[in-house]
Amino acid sequence: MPTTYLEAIREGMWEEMERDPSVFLLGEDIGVYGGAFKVTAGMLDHFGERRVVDTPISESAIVGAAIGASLMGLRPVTEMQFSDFITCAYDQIVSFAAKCRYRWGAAVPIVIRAPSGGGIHGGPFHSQNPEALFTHTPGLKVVAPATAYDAKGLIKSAIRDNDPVLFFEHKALYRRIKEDLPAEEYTVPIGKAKVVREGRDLSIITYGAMVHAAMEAAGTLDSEGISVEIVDLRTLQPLDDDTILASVRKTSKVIVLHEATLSGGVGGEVSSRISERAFEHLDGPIVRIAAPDTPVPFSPPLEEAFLPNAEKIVEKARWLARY
Amino acid sequence: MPTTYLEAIREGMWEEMERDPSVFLLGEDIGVYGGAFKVTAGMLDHFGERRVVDTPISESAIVGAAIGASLMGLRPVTEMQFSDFITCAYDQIVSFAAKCRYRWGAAVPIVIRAPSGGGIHGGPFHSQNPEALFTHTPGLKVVAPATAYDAKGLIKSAIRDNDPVLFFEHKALYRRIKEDLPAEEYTVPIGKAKVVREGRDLSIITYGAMVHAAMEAAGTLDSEGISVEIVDLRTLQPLDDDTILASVRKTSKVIVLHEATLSGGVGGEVSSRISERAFEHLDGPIVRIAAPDTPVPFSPPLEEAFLPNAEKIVEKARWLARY
Amino acid sequence: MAVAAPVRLSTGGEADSEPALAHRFLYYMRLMREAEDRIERKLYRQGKIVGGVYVGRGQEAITVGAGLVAQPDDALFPSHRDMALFFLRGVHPRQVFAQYMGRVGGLTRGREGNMHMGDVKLNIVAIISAMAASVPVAAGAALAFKYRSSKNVAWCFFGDGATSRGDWHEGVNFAAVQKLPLVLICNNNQYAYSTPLEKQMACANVADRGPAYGLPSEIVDGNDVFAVHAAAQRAAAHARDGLGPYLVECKTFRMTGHSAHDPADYVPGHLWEQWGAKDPIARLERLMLEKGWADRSDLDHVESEIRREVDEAVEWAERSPYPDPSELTDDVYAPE
Amino acid sequence: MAVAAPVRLSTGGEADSEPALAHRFLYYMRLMREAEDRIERKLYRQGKIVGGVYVGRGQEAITVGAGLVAQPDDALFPSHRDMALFFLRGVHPRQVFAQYMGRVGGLTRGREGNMHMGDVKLNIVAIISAMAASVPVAAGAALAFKYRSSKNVAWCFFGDGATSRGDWHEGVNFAAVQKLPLVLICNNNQYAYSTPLEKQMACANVADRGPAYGLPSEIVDGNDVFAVHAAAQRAAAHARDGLGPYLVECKTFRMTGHSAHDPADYVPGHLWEQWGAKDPIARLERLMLEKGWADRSDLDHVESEIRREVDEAVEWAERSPYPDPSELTDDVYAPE
Ligand SMILES: Cc1ncc(C[n+]2csc(CCOP(=O)(O)OP(=O)(O)O)c2C)c(N)n1
Ligand SMILES: Cc1ncc(C[n+]2csc(CCOP(=O)(O)OP(=O)(O)O)c2C)c(N)n1
Ligand SMILES: [Mg+2]
Ligand SMILES: [Mg+2]
Repeated sequence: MPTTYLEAIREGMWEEMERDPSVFLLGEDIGVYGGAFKVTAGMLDHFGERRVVDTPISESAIVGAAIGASLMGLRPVTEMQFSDFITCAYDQIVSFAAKCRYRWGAAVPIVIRAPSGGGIHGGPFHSQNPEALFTHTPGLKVVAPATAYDAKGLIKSAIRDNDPVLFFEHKALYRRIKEDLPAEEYTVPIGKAKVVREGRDLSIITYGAMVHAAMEAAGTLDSEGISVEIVDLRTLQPLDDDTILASVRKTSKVIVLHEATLSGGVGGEVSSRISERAFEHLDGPIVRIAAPDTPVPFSPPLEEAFLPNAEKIVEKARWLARY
Repeated sequence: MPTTYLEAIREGMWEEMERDPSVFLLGEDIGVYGGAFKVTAGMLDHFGERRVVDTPISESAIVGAAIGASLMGLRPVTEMQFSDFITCAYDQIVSFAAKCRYRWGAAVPIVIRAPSGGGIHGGPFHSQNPEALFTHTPGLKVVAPATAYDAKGLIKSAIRDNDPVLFFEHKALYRRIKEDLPAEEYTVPIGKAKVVREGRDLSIITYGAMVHAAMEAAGTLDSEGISVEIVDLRTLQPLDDDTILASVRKTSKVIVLHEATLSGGVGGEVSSRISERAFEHLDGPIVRIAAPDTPVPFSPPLEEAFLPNAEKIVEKARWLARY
Repeated sequence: MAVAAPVRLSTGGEADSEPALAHRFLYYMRLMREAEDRIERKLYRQGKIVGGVYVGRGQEAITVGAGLVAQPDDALFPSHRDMALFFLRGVHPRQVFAQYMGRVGGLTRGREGNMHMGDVKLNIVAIISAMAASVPVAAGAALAFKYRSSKNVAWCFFGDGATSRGDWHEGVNFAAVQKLPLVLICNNNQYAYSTPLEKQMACANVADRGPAYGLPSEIVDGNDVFAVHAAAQRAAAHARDGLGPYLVECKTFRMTGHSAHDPADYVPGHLWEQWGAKDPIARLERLMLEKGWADRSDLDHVESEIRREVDEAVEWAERSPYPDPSELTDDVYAPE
Repeated sequence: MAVAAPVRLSTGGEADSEPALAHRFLYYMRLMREAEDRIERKLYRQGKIVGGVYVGRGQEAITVGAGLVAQPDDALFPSHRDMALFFLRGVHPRQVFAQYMGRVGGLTRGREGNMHMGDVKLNIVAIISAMAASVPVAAGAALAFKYRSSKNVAWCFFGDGATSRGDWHEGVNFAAVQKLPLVLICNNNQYAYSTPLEKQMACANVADRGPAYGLPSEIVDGNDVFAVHAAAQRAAAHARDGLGPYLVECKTFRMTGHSAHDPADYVPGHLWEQWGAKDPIARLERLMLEKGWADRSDLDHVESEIRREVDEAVEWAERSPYPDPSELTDDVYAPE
């Protein structure tokens, strides 16, 4: 039976909670209701109120309390109901959680789960991809899985990690993506990208839902004789420079792709690392594909125009391949 | 009599308040005390409590109240006591202020002044340069003046601007930088960079306090026969692509420099725009110089090692010039 | 007795006769109920609504009772369950349906959805999703009124759950310190999504929070539109007199799931019955019949008029075009 | 009567005899006063201190009175005016001076400055600058205690101004709902930087905020160390019994500028006199003399002993090296 992306996250948390009594959950409506997206469905029944804690509408308190509990040796996993509300907890994340280790040697092993991404007609506040709001803050790790396998393996690694980890899970993948997962236990390491498609002519470096758009585009391009390599970053901080640069050295042409808006996005960081360290290998401009610099619009035709998709990728890739 | 950078900001606000009765100030300890850095000194006496409003310790309420007042037609200028506390108002800025116009056509003409930057041994929470936390949010304008002239001209433009403007003023420049300002009124346009030094061999694209470090480095390099052009971005969102690209096309070699930490910084955005649009003109890798990815350390030897300076710039520039 | 012609624009505040007031209450409460029912129970299920749907079923007395106290120039900050505030200010149901369908005819031209709408000219400020973010913003609007020495008031509507947020605290505290003309209307419907009150706060009433800010607060039956109206008048008078903010807690119940996709299994069954019996519209109608302010046919007439108005509005909205993708990147910044 | 040998480590909570307690109070209050005086009035002016300096002059009774109630495994969340908490837990004055001088010998090895220090092994959590950010974090520590069914308590110290922040509200509310063992110690010194209380809050007392969270709160004379100690015992007992958080408001006055560079001209002159006369150390000493728990020479001896201890600690700190720049990028993340 294939496991959905959503179930994979639940399974990963479930296993870690069985394994380690210091792991517990904290968030709004995660108990009886099982979470706005039902990611934690059934966990209250199984683990009880002590380990599945429903909170008031207080994102800052949720993250703050997680920090405090972690400083006392627990491993809290928090849920933001939508990633869009993570900005309400921003100071606790970037000022408190991120800096404790450097400042006074204190570990803050917390996980912040943040359901993100568009394509569900959620409008400006239920569709954002806020990962780049966190990749400028040293001390944070930022993860964004694209597959059920990685979602499970990365949530487990995140829970075991000794630093604060932001876990951006893409809502549009929750029930759309599924695969058979190994029966035996596994984890996926934080900080390691993965070449999910080998190719010769150009590299698409991406993550999250856009991995699937890139795969679709690569299929089309393949039939046109353009061989595309796809790197799924999986972790956005710290970036896996080795995997990125190896792919660029191999193909010499790069598209950096994300669903989040263009300016100030993760793509800029990836692009600039490439131009800094693989300049001699480049046979064309580093192209970024991303959403335009606007809030996420609500109405379907606007949202469709807003989101990157296979078609838009194919078009740019053709141009770059010809370059 | 030369005017300091700090006085220039005060003068700019003062003039705008004289000119436009809808302009007023809002912040902690800005009244009787004149602000933690005395930027608003004397303004309470002159303009009265109605227009210089001391607030509780509530950054989110300060920005929120500014938004509300602006929606009713006023033009509030808020002060964050240190830019480090701007993260406490993050949701109001990126979710409320930034998106009103796009969502429902409402103008939010507010200014958020944020004293930022290191070099004063302020440690992790009194030294940060948080501008890149805001350049990923469409709808915000972000300004960071390097000179007294620009500080005055830009604060005036920010106050007149019909969108939310974040004004990052560098603490280390407050009293260190001064110049004679024109007697007559002037403004500096938001969105326009400035070539502050012409050169042939390489371009340093930078802003804020680092403009002065770049100038110092350029002097040294000049004596070695390396001619450096310096672009002061002045506005970080929206970026002035034309000025950036013109300089790159001219020199073919680029250093992007900022005091903020490297990863996820504004430099990545600038670098990737260059590699995307001026690839054919590049004769070497786009080099970024920035603080390393750590919190800002407190102790002087650590902070000195942390901050970019002329010496570090010279070294990289020599390497790039030889490339 | 004939129904007074539906007055779309509230003239606010003036001393209406009780029967006339009752008719206005009824009109707006029924219009809200009918519009929301149509959205939640029909159009949503037909797949004609874009995105999520939050309704104020059972809470109409709060929106209308307080809303009708507001002066035309007062600033309104509706919550996500206050649709009638838009009608009171003259927004046409057409625009509301178009909003929910993502059409150009909606108040946000398709940029935003459902109750996330506002109108600059009507002084209605659109909420953002983050609960309670409007509270400091409403305080700022109130500051602007004080700044200009106008007698206007900012009206901020929110739920019980929103009071847990830091923004609620900061906004109320700031307004209290500055004695700003801010009226705080809490719909305490005893749930925030699936979270019952006792998991939201450890005090018995939202009104118990007033003293923490030195501000007067009172509790009213939120299903009694006259009671809400009277409390709102006290609140507005206090605020207009320069005495600072005033908190009205309206006890009510959310007679739906959190949103259209939520069956609300977590709500104990007897609560539906208990609160269903207290429906504010049925209650108002009973009162009107009892007092002889209306007879059954008057009430039926209001209902059928509103139904026709809504039918027409839905049709209009369905004909409203979707926004053109060429508009996608407009209006992020002011035109140069 | 001989002075009891200074006991560095608080054993906490046990029923000390009043005279013995008085001696312990005195020792820690004097040590804090002397260390802070040395920093603010001497080393800072000599340019030997790196960064800003915030002291708790006049507030020592709060830190020590409450701090001595804490059990060794309780978690402490000091504010920026609670230096004695570190001494109570066994941090050596040497480490504190080294901290202020940016040396490796400081608790943060030069990464952080002044009171921004903590110690994982001693369960003292370092504040961040943002006022009140520690409140939800302390609630989380309390949650961990409840989670483990331990009888420990989290002690959160903060000023009057900090209570305006959203984090204060969210943290207290969360702790109250969850009935967490959290003791909230407010030093109400009537100013936040230059901002007097009436511009910070519209209620008369910070304790007036307790009912908003359904939690007991009391007001004590913050310059009476015995009164603070007794209130803290009530608070801790309440929290340890699983009854939830408890708020103690200690009325006091900040007998300095906000920081060493602030002349505090905004404070009306008579307040200095009025509160100077209530100095908690002088008051404790008077009591000890009156009660015959000590004579003048005992007190002088404490003072001179502490002065010697501080002299030595300063010397040690000055010999402590600065951190090596090669350490700059260490410890951002856990070692692999
Ligand atoms: C900061 C924030 N966190 C979470 C949510 C998700 N959410 C939307 S409405 C809601 C419940 C609101 O409850 P309440 O304030 O009582 O209003 P009600 O829906 O009951 O009218 C939640 C948790 C949100 N909108 N904002
Ligand atoms: C969020 C935030 N805003 C502003 C500041 C700057 N600041 C530092 S201490 C202080 C005053 C704090 O007052 P209070 O909480 O009463 O503590 P006290 O200093 O009086 O002990 C301010 C405004 C800060 N540290 N944090
Ligand atoms: Mg509710
Ligand atoms: Mg204070």
